[in-house]
Amino acid sequence: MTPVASQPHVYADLDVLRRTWSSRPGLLGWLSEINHKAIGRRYILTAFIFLLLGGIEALLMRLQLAKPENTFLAAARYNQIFTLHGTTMMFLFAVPVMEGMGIYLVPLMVGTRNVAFPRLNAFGYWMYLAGGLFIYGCAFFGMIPDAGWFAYPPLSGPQFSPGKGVDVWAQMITFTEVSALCVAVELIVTILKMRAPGMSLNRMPTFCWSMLVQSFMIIFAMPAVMIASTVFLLNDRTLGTHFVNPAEGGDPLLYQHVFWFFGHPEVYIIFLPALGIVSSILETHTRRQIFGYPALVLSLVGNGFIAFGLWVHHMFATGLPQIGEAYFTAASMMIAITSGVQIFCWLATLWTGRLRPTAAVHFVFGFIFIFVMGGMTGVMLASIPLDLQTHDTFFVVAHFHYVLIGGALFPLFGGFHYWFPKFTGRLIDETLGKLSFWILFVGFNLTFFPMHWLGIVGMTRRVYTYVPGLGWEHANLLATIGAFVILSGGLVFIVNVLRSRRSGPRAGSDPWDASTLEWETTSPPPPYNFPNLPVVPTRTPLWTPSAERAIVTGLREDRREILITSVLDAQPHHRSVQPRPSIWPMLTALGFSVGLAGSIFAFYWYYVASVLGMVGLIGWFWPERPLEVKP
Amino acid sequence: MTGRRTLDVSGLPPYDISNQSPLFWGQVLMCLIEGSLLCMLIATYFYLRLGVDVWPAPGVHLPSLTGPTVALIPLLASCVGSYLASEAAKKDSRGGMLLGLGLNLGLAMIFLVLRAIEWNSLNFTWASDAHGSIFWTILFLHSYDILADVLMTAVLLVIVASGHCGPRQRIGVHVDSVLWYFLVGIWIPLYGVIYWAPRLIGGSR
Amino acid sequence: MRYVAIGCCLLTLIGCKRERRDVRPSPAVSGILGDAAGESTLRPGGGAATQNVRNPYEGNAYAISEGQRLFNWYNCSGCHANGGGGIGPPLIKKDQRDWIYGGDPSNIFDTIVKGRPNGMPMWGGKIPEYQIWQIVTYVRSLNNLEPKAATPSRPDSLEQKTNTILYGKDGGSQP
Amino acid sequence: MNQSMWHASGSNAAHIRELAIFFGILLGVIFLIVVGLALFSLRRRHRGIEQEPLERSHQASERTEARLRMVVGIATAVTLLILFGLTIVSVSVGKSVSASVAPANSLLIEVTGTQWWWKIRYASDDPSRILRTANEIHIPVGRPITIRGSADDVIHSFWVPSLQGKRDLIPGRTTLEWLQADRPGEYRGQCAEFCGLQHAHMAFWVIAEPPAQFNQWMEHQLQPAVEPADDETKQGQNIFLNSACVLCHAIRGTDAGAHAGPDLTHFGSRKTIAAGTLPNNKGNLAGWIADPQNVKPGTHMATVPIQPAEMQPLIDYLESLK
Repeated sequence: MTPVASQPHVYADLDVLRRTWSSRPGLLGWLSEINHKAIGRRYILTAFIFLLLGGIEALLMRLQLAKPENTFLAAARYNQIFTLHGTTMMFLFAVPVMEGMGIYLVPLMVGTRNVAFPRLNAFGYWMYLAGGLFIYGCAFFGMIPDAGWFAYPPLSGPQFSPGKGVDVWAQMITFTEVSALCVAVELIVTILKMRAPGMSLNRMPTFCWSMLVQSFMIIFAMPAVMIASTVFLLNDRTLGTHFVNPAEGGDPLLYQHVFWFFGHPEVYIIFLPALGIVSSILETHTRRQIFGYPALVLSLVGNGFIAFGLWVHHMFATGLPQIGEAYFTAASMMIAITSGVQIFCWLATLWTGRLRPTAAVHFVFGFIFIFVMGGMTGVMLASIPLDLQTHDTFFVVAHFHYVLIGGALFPLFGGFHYWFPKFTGRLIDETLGKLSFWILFVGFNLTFFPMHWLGIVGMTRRVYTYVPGLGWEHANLLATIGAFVILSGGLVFIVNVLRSRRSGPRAGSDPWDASTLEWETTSPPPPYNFPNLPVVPTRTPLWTPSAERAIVTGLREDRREILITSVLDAQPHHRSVQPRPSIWPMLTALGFSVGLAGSIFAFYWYYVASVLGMVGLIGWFWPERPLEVKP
Repeated sequence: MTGRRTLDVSGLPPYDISNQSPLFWGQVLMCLIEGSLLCMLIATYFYLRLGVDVWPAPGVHLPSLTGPTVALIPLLASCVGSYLASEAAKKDSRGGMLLGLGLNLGLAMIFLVLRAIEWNSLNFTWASDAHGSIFWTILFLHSYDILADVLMTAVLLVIVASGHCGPRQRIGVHVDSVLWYFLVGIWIPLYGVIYWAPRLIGGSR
Repeated sequence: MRYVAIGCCLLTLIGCKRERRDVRPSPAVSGILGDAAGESTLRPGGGAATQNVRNPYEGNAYAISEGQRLFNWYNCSGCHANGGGGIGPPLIKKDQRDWIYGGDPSNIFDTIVKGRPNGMPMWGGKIPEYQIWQIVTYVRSLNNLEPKAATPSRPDSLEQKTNTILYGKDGGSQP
Repeated sequence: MNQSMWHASGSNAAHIRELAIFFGILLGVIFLIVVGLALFSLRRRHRGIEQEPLERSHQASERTEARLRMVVGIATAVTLLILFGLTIVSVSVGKSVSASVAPANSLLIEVTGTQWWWKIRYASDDPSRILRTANEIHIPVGRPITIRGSADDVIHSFWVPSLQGKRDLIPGRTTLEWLQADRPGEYRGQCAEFCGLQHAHMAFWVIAEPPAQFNQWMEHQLQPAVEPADDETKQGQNIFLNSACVLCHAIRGTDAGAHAGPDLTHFGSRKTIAAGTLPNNKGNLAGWIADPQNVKPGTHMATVPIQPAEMQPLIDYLESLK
């Protein structure tokens, strides 16, 4: 794809460009890495390690529940494990992995050289890593949270959760939320201000749209959880405040309101990027422009808004006023419309496209099957009478695993098979890919479909065991078997990835004949992404004849210069110089981490955090000579 | 592939100190985050207030009005300083930036001193009851933000004074002023809530 | 490097000590009192015999919260309020010299088991021994004689409204 | 032994069950249609949609697009209508089962959740007719019951699937719901909100009886505990009164009057011990008293040092409290 340099003064001098944008060598260079592709890769890999940990925890739980009155795990241990499982999957896997995809792909898709704030990006990753290490490190010291992943007070309060476990949990939230907010700011500014010339908002790939909406949701949702976990819970536990203490004018329900005001959007924060992934895969593999682009984008935005209006459906059983409940039922049902529109658009695309049945497409079909079923049970849960019966039972467990695994994990795996050539430069083995899909699909339904029934026949969630004779034995055993099928499917996937990375056939820059910009550059992309930034004439640039496509010249190659464009129609506005790699983001994150970790023991550690963080920031922003590589 | 049509951007300015620069957008988003945080706290304040008949509980002295009200004056005035600084940054006048930053810093200091005095006059802590908790949380968070921004301004002042005032520093000054406007602006509703709400909707004492 | 390793081990020990939840009475807590209720080898006034007895729950967060629950269940709060004192003397001492019969775990244990003149009943043989130790741990935690990291900032239960100002003052340093 | 919304035995549960079936069938059909369409799209040719050579234009002909727009539009409209209908149905059922319409003549029972058992209190204007018991609720068939719920320590959730949906019990608040059994039976309930170590073993029984039988039970329960008949049980009573038991438990008619633990006045008449953990018989009772932490790890029931010789009289006495 790189233009032949017939007129050297027009086209980029690749050696200089490479020298300008490449990272420092060695360990120091690794620690001060700020390239969005490297950071994105780190996010994805770290998240996958946590996925494995969460999966192991899930298997342990299934083993315990395989038969009634099982003694494989003690009550205390089981509570710790399901708390860790939920926390890991929500905060340490699902959100970060989607952010990783965004960080890696968005700059490529909008045709720029890096994210808007590379150092903030690095900082965000280090905070996320620190948070993960923090909670799992404390586990070795016996400080394991055991109040569930939403830690309702008073159970999680100072009196009923002695020890430090819940404090660790609450502070770990702070780590991951800081990182999530950093990424959100990154992506919003990258998407709004750094799109390639000509890529007006209505020419933006749906994946970028989904990341944009998701980032805005993060910005409005995450502060809420920080308030719930840090201000309410942690301060109540360590400083003796009374936000959720009924004896002193507080209210346990306050915590639930604030937490779910975050907690429900959280689901869509995980799920919107997946929708973007599905659209990308379908557009490429049906070889037609996705049907109903405006409808898709509008329903994405609609999802974003509605998601903030229905948190109360997590609290129907607390007995709130009738009228409010009616409203929240209606709102919860409304979300089905925006989701429905997207499904319809994809179906239309499928009907009129020429489908290439790759592994990625298999995962998309799995997504449609599982997610639609999850949506149906979701509609049931939106109805208050049904919710009062199924709330806090395994029916709900089944529902949100259908929505989250079906709605997020399957598209994610599809996305892996789809972008694998871009990530690694090699094609992934289709046969193994399809095999892993079928095993995962069967295993998933084997595990979670019986749980619907378990909920209906009265099995409550979060029980470490159950008495025999209630007719729960068979379904539980089935689910446990299914869990191991899922495990084997995961193993096949891992093997496939490792094998293909080493020995897969070379993929060109565009193995799929895809439509979006990330396929224009070589795979894996060079540190500067594009020799010349592209100019975007249509919504599917790579499907427009290259004669009609122009490229950008005149950006200096001897320093990290990028092009800033206008928000709506991406007119070039000015050039801007990006900072060099720096160790300071890592050091700043380290300082904050030490302070925050200490803060669960004594308040003054917050001051330590502030001072260390301030020092770090000063080093971070201290003026430096802009990099000038002599040609 | 040779002779592709090209779009030459070498004519565009190499930097831009205005609301078009990415850093400005980043700062605005940071303010948005902080804003939604504080709005959530205001909501919490009223939620807790609805839970009781008398707010704050009998025996708790209402937070005094005069101190905070007086403190508003230097706070609002300090915005002039940041305004001067950002204008100077756009015009690239080093003297102007020093003046503006200095003015802002001085007034902000006065404000912080007044707040410190106020803290010691309160007869309840965050551990007294729910009112104390939310009151102190709002007060502490805002003071913390102010303090952080004051430190940042001081650092900028040092940097500019030490002779670096390239584009990046000047954008920094501009963006810093944006953050300051936000912190001052958000304090007005917070002030209204934590000092006037107990008097207006505090219930019969 | 070696020191780091050693440090980690120490931390682990401390952490585990604080976090351990032995729900069943540990063998360490039986046998000071004879099984037959009442007659104890302890002498009034925390005699020498108890000096070698150490609190098995020292610094254990779970024991502290259990002790707090029992403090209300067994109605210690009836006389001692929530440590502020009422009919009985306050258990939150302004000054550690105010302990009438000594503030060591063995002394407090002794006081609960044998009772004291002027109203403190004899609980030995009524309250099981391990629970007495849990109450001892809680009472000491009220005076910050237990590690801060193991002590909750305040109780959450409805039936008692504690003097939270006092907790707050020594709980969190003034922001 | 059933604990399932499927075996609905009360009017409310029955309504909810019908609603569930309605939702289930309707949504199931929609699910099949959607998935069917997805799979059907794998066929190369579709009637009314001509397959253009997409490789060049990468989009369908304007005619096809228009057709699709219409279909998708209609589908969305239909979705909207269905959801609207579902909302109406669900809200109307919701009104009929909600606490706000608890019938006037209903019997008021106060349920207090505490780690990890249930305090039951039959309210009455006449103080002498207020009844405290635990973990077992007897109700008259055909009469509406109002449950007024609260909690002592953490949040619990009161749930008898066969009779009514769940309602959280929240410290510092009281929540209401009403239920009614239409046929006699024993219905199992369980705490539905995670409440700590023994959340799994926090069950209870609702026993619906014909009104006559219920009144008889009520009268009996209002009596103080039976006096020990033989000296075996007499000895057991002494053991009870002189050990740690009395610190937590009450037996009306004796000096035992503490309410930290369940009221044992008519302990012998209950189905289960330890909140539905074990069937109530002498063997289980002995095991429970000797080592509660073995039966229910973390339970607040104290491990009381009881001499082996004392155990038999003690359990004889307790089981004699019919």
